[in-house]
Amino acid sequence: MSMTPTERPEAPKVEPTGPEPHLVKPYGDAMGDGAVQVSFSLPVPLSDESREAARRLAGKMGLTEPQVYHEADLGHGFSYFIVYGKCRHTVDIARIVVPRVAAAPMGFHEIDEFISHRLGRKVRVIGACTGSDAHTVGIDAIMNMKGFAGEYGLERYTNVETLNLGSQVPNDVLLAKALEFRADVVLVSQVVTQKDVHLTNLAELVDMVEAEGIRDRVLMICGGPRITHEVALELGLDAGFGPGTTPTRVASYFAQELERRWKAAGGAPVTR
Amino acid sequence: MSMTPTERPEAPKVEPTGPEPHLVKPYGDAMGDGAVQVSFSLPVPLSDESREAARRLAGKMGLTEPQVYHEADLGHGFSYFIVYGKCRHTVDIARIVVPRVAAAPMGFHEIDEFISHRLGRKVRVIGACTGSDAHTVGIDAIMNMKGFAGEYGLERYTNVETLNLGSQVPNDVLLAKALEFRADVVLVSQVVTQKDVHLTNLAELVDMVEAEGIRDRVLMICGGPRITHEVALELGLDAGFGPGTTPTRVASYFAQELERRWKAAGGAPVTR
Amino acid sequence: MEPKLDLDPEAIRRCRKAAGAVAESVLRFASERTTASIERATLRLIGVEGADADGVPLVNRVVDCDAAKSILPSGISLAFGKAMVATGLDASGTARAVADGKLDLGKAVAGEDEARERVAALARAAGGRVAAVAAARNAFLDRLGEGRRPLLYVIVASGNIYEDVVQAKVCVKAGAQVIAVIRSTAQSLLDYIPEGATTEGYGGTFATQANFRVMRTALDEVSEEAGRYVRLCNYASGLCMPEMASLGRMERLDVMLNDALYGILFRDINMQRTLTDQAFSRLVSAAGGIIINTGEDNYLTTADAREAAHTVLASQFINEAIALRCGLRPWQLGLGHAMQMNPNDEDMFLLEVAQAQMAREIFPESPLKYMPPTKFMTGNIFRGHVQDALFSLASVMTGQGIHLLGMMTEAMHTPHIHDRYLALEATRMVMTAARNLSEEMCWKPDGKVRHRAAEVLARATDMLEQVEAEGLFAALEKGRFADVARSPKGGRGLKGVHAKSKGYWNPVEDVLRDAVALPGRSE
Amino acid sequence: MEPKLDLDPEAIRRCRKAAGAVAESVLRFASERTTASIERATLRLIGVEGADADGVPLVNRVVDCDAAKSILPSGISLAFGKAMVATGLDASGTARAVADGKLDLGKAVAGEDEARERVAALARAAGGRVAAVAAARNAFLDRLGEGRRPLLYVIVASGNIYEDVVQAKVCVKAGAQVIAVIRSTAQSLLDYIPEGATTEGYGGTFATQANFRVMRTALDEVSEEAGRYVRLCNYASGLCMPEMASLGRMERLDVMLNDALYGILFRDINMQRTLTDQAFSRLVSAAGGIIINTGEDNYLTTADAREAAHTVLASQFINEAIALRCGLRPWQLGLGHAMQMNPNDEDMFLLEVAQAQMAREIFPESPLKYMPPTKFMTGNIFRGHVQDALFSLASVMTGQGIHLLGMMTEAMHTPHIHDRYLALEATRMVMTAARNLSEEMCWKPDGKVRHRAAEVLARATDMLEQVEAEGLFAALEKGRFADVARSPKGGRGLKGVHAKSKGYWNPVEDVLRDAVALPGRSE
Ligand code: B12
Ligand code: B12
Ligand SMILES: Cc1ncc(COP(=O)(O)O)c(C=O)c1O
Ligand SMILES: Cc1ncc(COP(=O)(O)O)c(C=O)c1O
Repeated sequence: MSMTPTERPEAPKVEPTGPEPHLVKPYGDAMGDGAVQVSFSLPVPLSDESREAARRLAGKMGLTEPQVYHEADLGHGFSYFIVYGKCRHTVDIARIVVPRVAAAPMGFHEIDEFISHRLGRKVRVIGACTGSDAHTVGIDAIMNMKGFAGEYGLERYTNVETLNLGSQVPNDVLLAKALEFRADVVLVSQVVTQKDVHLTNLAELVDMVEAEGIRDRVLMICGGPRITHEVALELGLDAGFGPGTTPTRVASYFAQELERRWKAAGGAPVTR
Repeated sequence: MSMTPTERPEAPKVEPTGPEPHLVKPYGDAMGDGAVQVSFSLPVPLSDESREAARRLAGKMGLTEPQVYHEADLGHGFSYFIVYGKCRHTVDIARIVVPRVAAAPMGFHEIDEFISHRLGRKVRVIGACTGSDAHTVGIDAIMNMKGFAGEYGLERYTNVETLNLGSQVPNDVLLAKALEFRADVVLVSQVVTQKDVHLTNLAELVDMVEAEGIRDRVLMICGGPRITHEVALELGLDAGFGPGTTPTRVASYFAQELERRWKAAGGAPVTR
Repeated sequence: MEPKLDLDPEAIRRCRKAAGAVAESVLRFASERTTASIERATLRLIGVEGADADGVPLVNRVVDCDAAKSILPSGISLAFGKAMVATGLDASGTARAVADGKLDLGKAVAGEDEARERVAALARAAGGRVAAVAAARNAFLDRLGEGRRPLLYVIVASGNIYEDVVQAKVCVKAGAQVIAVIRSTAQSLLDYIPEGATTEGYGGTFATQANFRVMRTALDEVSEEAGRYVRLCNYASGLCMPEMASLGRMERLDVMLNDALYGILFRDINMQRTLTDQAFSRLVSAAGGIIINTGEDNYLTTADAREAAHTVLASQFINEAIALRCGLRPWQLGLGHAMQMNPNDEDMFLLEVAQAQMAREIFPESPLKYMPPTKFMTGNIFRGHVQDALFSLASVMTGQGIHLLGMMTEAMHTPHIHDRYLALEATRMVMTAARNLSEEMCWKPDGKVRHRAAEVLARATDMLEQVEAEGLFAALEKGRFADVARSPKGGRGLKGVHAKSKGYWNPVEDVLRDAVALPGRSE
Repeated sequence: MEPKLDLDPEAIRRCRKAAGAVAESVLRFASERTTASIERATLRLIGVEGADADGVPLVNRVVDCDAAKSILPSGISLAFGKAMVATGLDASGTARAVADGKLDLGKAVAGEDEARERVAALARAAGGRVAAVAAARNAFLDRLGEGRRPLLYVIVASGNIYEDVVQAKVCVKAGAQVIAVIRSTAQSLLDYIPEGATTEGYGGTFATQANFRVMRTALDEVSEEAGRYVRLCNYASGLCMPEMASLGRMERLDVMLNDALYGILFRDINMQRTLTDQAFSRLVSAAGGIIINTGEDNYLTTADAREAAHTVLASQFINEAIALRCGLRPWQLGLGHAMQMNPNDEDMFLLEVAQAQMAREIFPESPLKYMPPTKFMTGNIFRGHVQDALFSLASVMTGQGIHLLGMMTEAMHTPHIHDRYLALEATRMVMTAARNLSEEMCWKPDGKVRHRAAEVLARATDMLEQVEAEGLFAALEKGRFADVARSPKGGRGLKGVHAKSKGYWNPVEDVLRDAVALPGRSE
């Protein structure tokens, strides 16, 4: 009945997923319960049978005790289901290694100074939203003066020279402009991802840059809501940035990576 | 350019899931795309690795191209994910047979007349919400005068005598009252389903009724939001009714089923 | 908040008058009785803790012993005092001696004065300890505050108190300001309080003293992290209502659901029992600075929200009248109401807002407890999430005090960890986006909203005057609330009610009444 | 709807005056020019259909032929008329002859009068056919109605027109009143309209005449089933804007997105080209009874909704002024605006409602097209569903005319079949529950809502007077709209613009102008 916290019982910690804590499994309100919510439509009218089909489908997904909590007749031969169940699967999180953009985060001023002290000259950055993609908000967030999420964009850096080509830029135009601008860094934004057009687009650009023989002279960076660093590497770019990226993250990366490369090459490539 | 509908091209029908239309698969916006939405929490903090774990988990569920669209750090070692992917699995809907309550639907007056003409005496129905379950709205919807969804409840039928025991009725009390009331039909409602308490409860009741030797004299019907006819049959009851059940559906069933049984037995059991 | 509905003050006055008469009569009835649980609560408050080898609490062993039958009408205190004197042990030790059969309570013949003095001293000490608990809460509140109103209230109900702790912490991170631990299904029908920290419950977690402590400790910890005091809520209801209130008070619970009408209507607890228990329980909470929540919101699960809205208001008036007379102050009255109309009804949002605004204006100093849609929630979690959003908007638009979070999975299960996160996130978003909506808008004279409020108030007035005339018991028998009828002798727990004998003595009650400036009752 | 904001009528008058001047100047500019697409549209309207073996539309083959270069400044009509006389074929046949190289357009020397008469007759016939289309729509509307406002507008965008039909039907069952078929990404940059029914597009379905028919036929079918006329929407925008408007008019589209500013700012289409195209397009839509939707809502995806709200209003005034001068009537102006504030900003709902209500009061006869939150939608579909619910509430509270359905999956993909079902369901629920909210409430004088509206109006007034002073082209060059700057010679399509020569002749335009009671222009 006493009130001093020290006399209170220590709350034992709830153990993650039993004996092998690295085997993770969904959690609803008890360790190991596997609670998962699923929803989908089926191209069959609503009936007892289609409801059962939805249940079985969840079963095939590895959900035990699948329960159809909502069903709707969408009409014209379609039905919709919301199903809950207990996921049987586990994932061994200890075995997962995700590649990360390796760069110590720096601030606006720090980066500007880093470039002037360690790189010795201004960095030239060209950017574009390529193909038929007209979504410039992402690339602008990184490049424009006004920046994003309270950070200035690259245009505001003293030691970064920028050229933002805007939207709907064909890969060949980007390449030509990059050559003309003698870009050290190419920034490509891809927002539209229907039919994986972003992957095709980026792969094509890498091919063109390689064919031009300048792949080792430019740092190729892509970004967009569905871009990950892993995807970028797979496509042959140097780095990829996803949702919520801020200018300093990108600039920290290219500044440090250029330093590494230029050091290894014995100096910065001349610009003009 | 002409405007008369007859001259217009006939819109060809979109084929369900390719060559084998009985193999159904989720549908998002193209036949066979398998689009499925999934959400769950993992008992690990949010990180690149846990996001990847979420993706892989969806992969194990048979979703190709799993994409984590939302992630949240719930704190204290938990993370939450919303994932979309394309379900690989199909279900053969042609092979699905769902047991149905076999009774022609009848209306309020029709049932009352059916009972008086075909059964020859009033039907005695006892109802309860059993165990520790206090959710009476469901059983009341079926039994109360005022009824449900615009239909009168059983209490309003001239040829049904009712006894509604209300909530939290222990199985032994229900059995005793059923004997005393000489019930033809027992209605049991089970709403609380935590830890499958409804299944345990219903199974126990069936056992008790059998032990009492009166199983063939009473029609045992259960209902509740998580009850299906199939579950009821598995538990040894005669019928089960789920969400949205209306009084006429239940009454149509017991009237017709009692007729069948009483005919087979050569007459109604005497009531008192 | 400046009034918007131009409600009829005369109608409100009539309601308060009728409710006052109802309350007086109920409290008179209660004052003439005691119950097993009141006596057990008394023992708990003077220090009896622990259980026997079978897990039966010692307070039950004492109050259920053979001798107690004849003792209870006079109160357990004197007999127990004599036993203490006889054994020379402390309260728990004495109770254990009774439980072990080492001492027959009926045969302890120690001097009456000494026995009385002994128990009275313990009662005073208990009063002091409890005051310290309230002071500790106030210190937290002064230092950390508790964030804006409405307080966001979420439930945890995993069945395992340690799992509940994890979930509660996650809720607090997502913005929860009150954590309510829901009890295991049907605990309210138990005539004892289980002992110890528990990990098995269904539909909720057992309310035990140890569980209260585990959760309070955890919340104190996250309160510091979050920089705001997080309130803990549990239930002072069911057959152990007075004991629950007492434990809650001792373990620094901040909010307790406490409403005899809920037990009567929805748990089929005997009305004599629980109304008597409630009088004692509210007294316990009053001095403890506990906010009570009442259960009128539940009426609309069995009755129709359009038709029966006035019964909610009438019940709020009755609950207010009883509570004030038990020493609770207006800021402690979390009067319940709920948003339970069919969301597909035209203008239902307007009618719901009318009700919420009306309650707000009638009980301006009380932190109304606003309950989300539950009845019309379905397995369609997406639609449900939007129903809850409308509810959040209604809440912030009408200045509610305690906002129960609606869960999109309401029709399915007690919430999963992310259900609460999503609910808190959406609620905070809606409330932020419309934070000052109420300041900005007015309701047109002669519009549906004002008409609805006036109509509900008028019907509540009629109903209350009828209840005053027939008495609360008769009204309950006629099914006036929640469409449920209960008889005075029906339900559970009647046998635990005892008419007080002349010499009834309960020093704990005296201390409690004194603390809230009500006149003493014993002797 | 009775006004609630007490807006300054003088400010509104000044806005209309400035916008009028801007419109006059833009239309004067346009009247002095023609474009490849205007001439192609003219050919389509007089009956040229079909494509060559490579799928290049015959209208493109005609307008792009070597001889056309020198012909276009005078308009294609006369030369084409001569060719028709020369070949003796119908319009399509003649065009095919040109395409096949069987006839050199520059060398057709038939009598001018006969040629003019021939084309003028076709133009008059086209006018008649088009009037019949409008009459057919009105017959549907008279017979079936179209349900309450706001009209619920949903998109289909599967890329496959047949799949779109299925999805559209499902939408109609769920309550959709307008079906918009989104175009395949970047179709607006194509300087021709693909031919035939198509099943491959991404991010949308190609807009083709055949696709228009397929969908209109299907919607007529479900309109009968649903007992209400379902409108069809597509885009009269991009490099083929005038042709799209013409096809839309012929195939009984009911709503068309049509806004040169959108193309300039978001598609980098040359401003001279698209503003010239727009003048013709709006004329086409005017007599066709088509509702146009403008694209100011898009500004707030690149500019900040708090800061740039007045640019939306200013643009609405300009669009209104241009549209009215092209013969459109107020009921045909679906002026765009959007709910695009950060939902976590305090009182953002109030500011959004202020904007929506203000637009409603300033353009009382126009069916404002209200765009849901898109910018602040994330992969969190649950939160997004609630953002959309707030939007629906704002919409019904402020009497919007066309309500674009927000989709919880906005940040992810063009909608899945159930995304729309869920969106329609939730929207209908919110709108039903709060149907008469607007009738019931008022905004306090001196409150944030009225202040916000007044401030936005004042800033729009300043902006419009500035645009009037500097001219629209200069304003666009300075990035005054949407934070995007465009130059008069930049962007796509400039080479398709031709200064009209003295003898420019376009009998179709004359018929169109006549139909909407504007003076003719040719000769
Ligand atoms: C704004 C918007 C538009 C505006 C674009 C205006 C403009 N100038 O950008 C307008 C209205 C013009 C528009 C049009 C269309 N849109 Co749009 N649009 C959006 C919307 C609402 C927001 C996008 C956005 O601005 N996000 C904010 C920015 C800051 O985020 P971000 O792009 O992810 O950028 C961040 C990171 O990804 C990263 N990043 C991005 N690029 C780069 C590059 C580098 C190098 C680096 C380092 C980092 C980086 O950093 C940024 C900052 O953190 C989205 C829906 C949504 N809520 O996401 C749809 C959306 C992107 N649009 C879509 C579509 C389909 C279209 C259309 C094609 C539709 C059509 N058929 O007509 C049209 C045509 C445009 C075209 N061809 O591209 C789809 C795409 C579907 C898909 N996955 O493919 C979406 C998801 C909507 C939907 N559900 O259908 N759209
Ligand atoms: C109303 C309600 C209450 C009311 C009940 C009042 C009363 N007298 O019934 C009150 C407030 C008292 C209450 C309390 C509790 N409730 Co409650 N409650 C609900 C709620 C909101 C609605 C249930 C309802 O009335 N549905 C409407 C009726 C008409 O539907 P129905 O029951 O499905 O009945 C239909 C069919 O199923 C069928 N049917 C039903 N029974 C029968 C029987 C027969 C024979 C036949 C033929 C047909 C039939 O026909 C009916 C008409 O179509 C649900 C949430 C929800 N929205 O579903 C939670 C819910 C059922 N409650 C729940 C819980 C946990 C509780 C508590 C146990 C919480 C606690 N720990 O204290 C308490 C205690 C009560 C107890 N021990 O049972 C959970 C159950 C979780 C689970 N799956 O196990 C739910 C799902 C809420 C949640 N998400 O946590 N509750
Ligand atoms: C007022 C009130 N008391 C108690 C309860 C909980 O029930 P029990 O006491 O049966 O656990 C509720 C549940 O909603 C309630 O509203
Ligand atoms: C006014 C307007 N026009 C056109 C479009 C569509 O773009 P496009 O013409 O590029 O297909 C939009 C898209 O939102 C729009 O708002």
